[in-house]
Amino acid sequence: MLSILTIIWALIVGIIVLGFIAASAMFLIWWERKVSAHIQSRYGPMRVGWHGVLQSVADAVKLLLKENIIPAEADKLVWWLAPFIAVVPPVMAFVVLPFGKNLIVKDLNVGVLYLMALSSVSVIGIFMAGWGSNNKYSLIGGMRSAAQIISYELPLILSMIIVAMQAGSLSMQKIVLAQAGCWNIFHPNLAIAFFVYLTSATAEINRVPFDIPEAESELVAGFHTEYSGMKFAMFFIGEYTNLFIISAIAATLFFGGWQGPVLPGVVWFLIKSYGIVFVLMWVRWTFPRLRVDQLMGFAWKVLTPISFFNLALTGWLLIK
Amino acid sequence: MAVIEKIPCAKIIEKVPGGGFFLTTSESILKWGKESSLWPMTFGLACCAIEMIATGAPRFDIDRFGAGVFRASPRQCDVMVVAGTICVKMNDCIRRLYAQMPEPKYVIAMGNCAISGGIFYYDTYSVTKGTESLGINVDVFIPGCPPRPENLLFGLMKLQEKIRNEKNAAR
Amino acid sequence: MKKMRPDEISAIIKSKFPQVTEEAGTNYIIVPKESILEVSQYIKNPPLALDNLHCITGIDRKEKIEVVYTLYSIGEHHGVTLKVNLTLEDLNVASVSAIWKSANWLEREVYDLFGVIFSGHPDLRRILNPYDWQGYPLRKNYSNPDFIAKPRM
Amino acid sequence: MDATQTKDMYTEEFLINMGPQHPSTHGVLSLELKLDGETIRGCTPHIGYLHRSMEKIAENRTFTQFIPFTDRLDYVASMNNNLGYVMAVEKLLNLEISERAKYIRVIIAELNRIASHLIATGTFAQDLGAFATPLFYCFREREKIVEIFDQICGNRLTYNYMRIGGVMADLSGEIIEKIKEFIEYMRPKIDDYDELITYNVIFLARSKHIGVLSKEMAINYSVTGPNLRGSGVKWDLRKDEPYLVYDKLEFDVPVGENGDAWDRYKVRIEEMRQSLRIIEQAIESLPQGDVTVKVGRVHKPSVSETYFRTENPRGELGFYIVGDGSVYPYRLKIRSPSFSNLAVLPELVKDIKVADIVCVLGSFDVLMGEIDR
Repeated sequence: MLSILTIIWALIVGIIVLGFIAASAMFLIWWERKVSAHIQSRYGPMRVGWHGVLQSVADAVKLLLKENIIPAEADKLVWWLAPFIAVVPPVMAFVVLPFGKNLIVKDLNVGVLYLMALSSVSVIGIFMAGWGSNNKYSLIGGMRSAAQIISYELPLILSMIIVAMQAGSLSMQKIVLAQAGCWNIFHPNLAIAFFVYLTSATAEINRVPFDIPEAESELVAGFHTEYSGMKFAMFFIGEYTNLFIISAIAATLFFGGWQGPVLPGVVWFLIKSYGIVFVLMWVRWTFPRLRVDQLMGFAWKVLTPISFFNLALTGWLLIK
Repeated sequence: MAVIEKIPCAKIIEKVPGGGFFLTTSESILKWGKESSLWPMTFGLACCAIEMIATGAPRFDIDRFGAGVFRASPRQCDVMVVAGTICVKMNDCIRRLYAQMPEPKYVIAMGNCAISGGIFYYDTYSVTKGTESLGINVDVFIPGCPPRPENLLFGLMKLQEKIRNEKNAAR
Repeated sequence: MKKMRPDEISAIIKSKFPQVTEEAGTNYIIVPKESILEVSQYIKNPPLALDNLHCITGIDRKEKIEVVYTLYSIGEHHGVTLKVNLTLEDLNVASVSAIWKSANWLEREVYDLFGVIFSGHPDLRRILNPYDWQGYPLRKNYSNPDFIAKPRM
Repeated sequence: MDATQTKDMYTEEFLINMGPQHPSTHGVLSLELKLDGETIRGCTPHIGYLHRSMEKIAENRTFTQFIPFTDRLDYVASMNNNLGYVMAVEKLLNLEISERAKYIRVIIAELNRIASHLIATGTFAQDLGAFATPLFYCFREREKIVEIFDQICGNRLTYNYMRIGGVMADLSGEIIEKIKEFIEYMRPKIDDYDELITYNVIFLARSKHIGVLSKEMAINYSVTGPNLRGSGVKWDLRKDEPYLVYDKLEFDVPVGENGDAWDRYKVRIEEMRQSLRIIEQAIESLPQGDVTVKVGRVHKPSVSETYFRTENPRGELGFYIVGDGSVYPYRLKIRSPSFSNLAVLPELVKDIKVADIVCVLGSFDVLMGEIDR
């Protein structure tokens, strides 16, 4: 009896999470188009729904209808699997995101470690897409992506470790609760960690100024050059879910998660997350792109040393 | 490709009471999606390309109609705007780009050159006389040399109208 | 430095190379096709310092093809025009692309449109027309089935 | 194949075709790149995908009938093309135009130069990955100029405004007010670009010391215009061989220091400022009078040849016209600046990264319309 209830409960949670992911990704796509349009002194989508809110729905419907072209020379299995592998890790990351005091799918006691592990998986999807397409642009895109994500993994993980050290736990809820008095961002060493985190996370999800894997002006569309229809849409959904995930993690680790006065926790959590998403969008529509060697140099010569230094500093501050 | 074919088990649903209504509703939703999200290809041939960019730029803003996502890869486009003079050397390239686009796909011939060769019709040895002479069916012709951005927007709306009125067998 | 007039320049070139002549009524210098290389070599360097090969043009005069070199000097602010006359039977002329790099593409263009062969050119292929194009379009006697002549009034 | 080979593993270079349909080839240029990983080992440009045989058409059109075709050469600076062509024909015909027409031509040509440089700036930033925002800002400003042109001659892109013997229509007081407004509007915008693009850290990192074109190489390849000035050669036809009334107007010729992509870009930004100065002065000293001299509809030059060049936004545009005494030109050769500017590209992109070729190409601001003609 209990086990049936558990399964039903798990299903309900799963559907809610998946629904949230779809809604969030569509909202973010629409929002990005609106934000970019207003930055560029345009309006953006206006015709479908109020100020074009249904634009992403229309796009999704259209992409569903599109023919699914499989290149003749493609490595079929790899080509087929790639979008799924790209979209699954961000979905899995929702397991440990604390939306509210009790609003968490499962508060794993190794939550942060789990997130670190997941962030390395999506690169496999991108690389598979680049390889499987049998297209030179895709291949370059995939290679760039692999190199980039592996380089930025290190500062990303180091900056997350600093938070775990401060909180004394790897559990996401405990980290949130540890920030009850003072958000992490107000500690100088953690503020540095936040900037390192945000920079490397931007690189992890291939956004400007680190969007070299899909660099439109160089590689046409990078690793997803050959993808059409729903498969392309899956990369898109994965990308925007990732965008939400890294913002949500930032909100949790550095901005006190769901904590805040008056409003319920989930609202605070969403406000903080979408606030960081907005900053990332702002950056995207302002900056040019770095070159591949500069990008790697930045990771290894700037971010990684800073992170190590920061790690030592935090350790010293904690045992002082 | 008919929109209705995309709905699974259409034949069975039609027989169920109320199924016909369901089918028409879902068909109109699918058509709505198709017409409100026409992504053009980043593909400028000549002068008209500048006007095409100007249509995407702040004053005219083609993105209002959901058609502002200029994709560089033909795999992700819905509409090919042939913007400019087609030259003999470019023929094969245009045919290939058209073939690379996934169905359902549409073509807008923007400007006189893309319609018939326009100003370059006479006395030239290297200009193809229009998009149709390449064997590509054009959905909307927009005359002008170059057409003003308003014309391109009007052409886009005409294309949307065409999609709306599409009979099932048409495409 | 005083800007040199075209007639002064042609006087200098003529005094150095007796084989060159001047086109009647103009200051265009007609160079025999055998000596284009040495004339070019000379005028590229000071005192004339014509370091900028601006343009190479072909003109189909029906019985002959003229190749016109338009040259300017960035430092000295003067210019000169050289002409080489080629008969239709022998459309060979030495390439000056080793002296002025800009000649590379300009000569390819003249080859493409007129069929003038520049011997010694590093990469003499068609440039504007497809590589398998037949004929030389800017010749006056060029014909093409796709060519529709505009009705003249 | 010069590849590093060991016993069981070997690497080889691979060919990649950039274009003719590629977002950053500015039209239909095709580049055949030989890549070693991300590094370019060789580059062969293939042009001619927009070869419309303008020169053949010219032989079958009267001198006036050919003016609209010049619009379609360098289609973002149509007015300057018109100007270059009609001035070449006027030189062939020994025609002197009125003083007012000269001033109007200067004003219009400089406005179009700003419009053209705006597109160059925007697309360059776009090529470096600043997606759409700088490009759309530039188009927003350009739209103001296009509006003025629209009011003058009734078209947004292909103007056909300059005529043999003057210009098509006089500038009314209303238009002059609009131009003055535009100058006031444009000045702060250029400073905005400096903040958004020019001194952006990433932009500097991407474009400094990339594609360095030395003085000697630039002259030897007959590179002209802002690209030549970016290499530090102070050469501007408007100053060095003044035509129209440029000798009566005061302006500076900006030059770069290193000849890299950033310098070429910076020269364009400075030239926009100078153009604004020129327009301001020209409007102040605009004389009264007719804008056209009385000439017939058809022109019959004597048997003669002429070469005339003007300073276009992209470099020196030359027209070589041969008249044979009839109303048609016997031969008309267009010496387009981008053609020579592009020829130098393979020299500059050896051993740099794929991302940089886009940067170098963008900084040269080539336009296929006038390369292929």
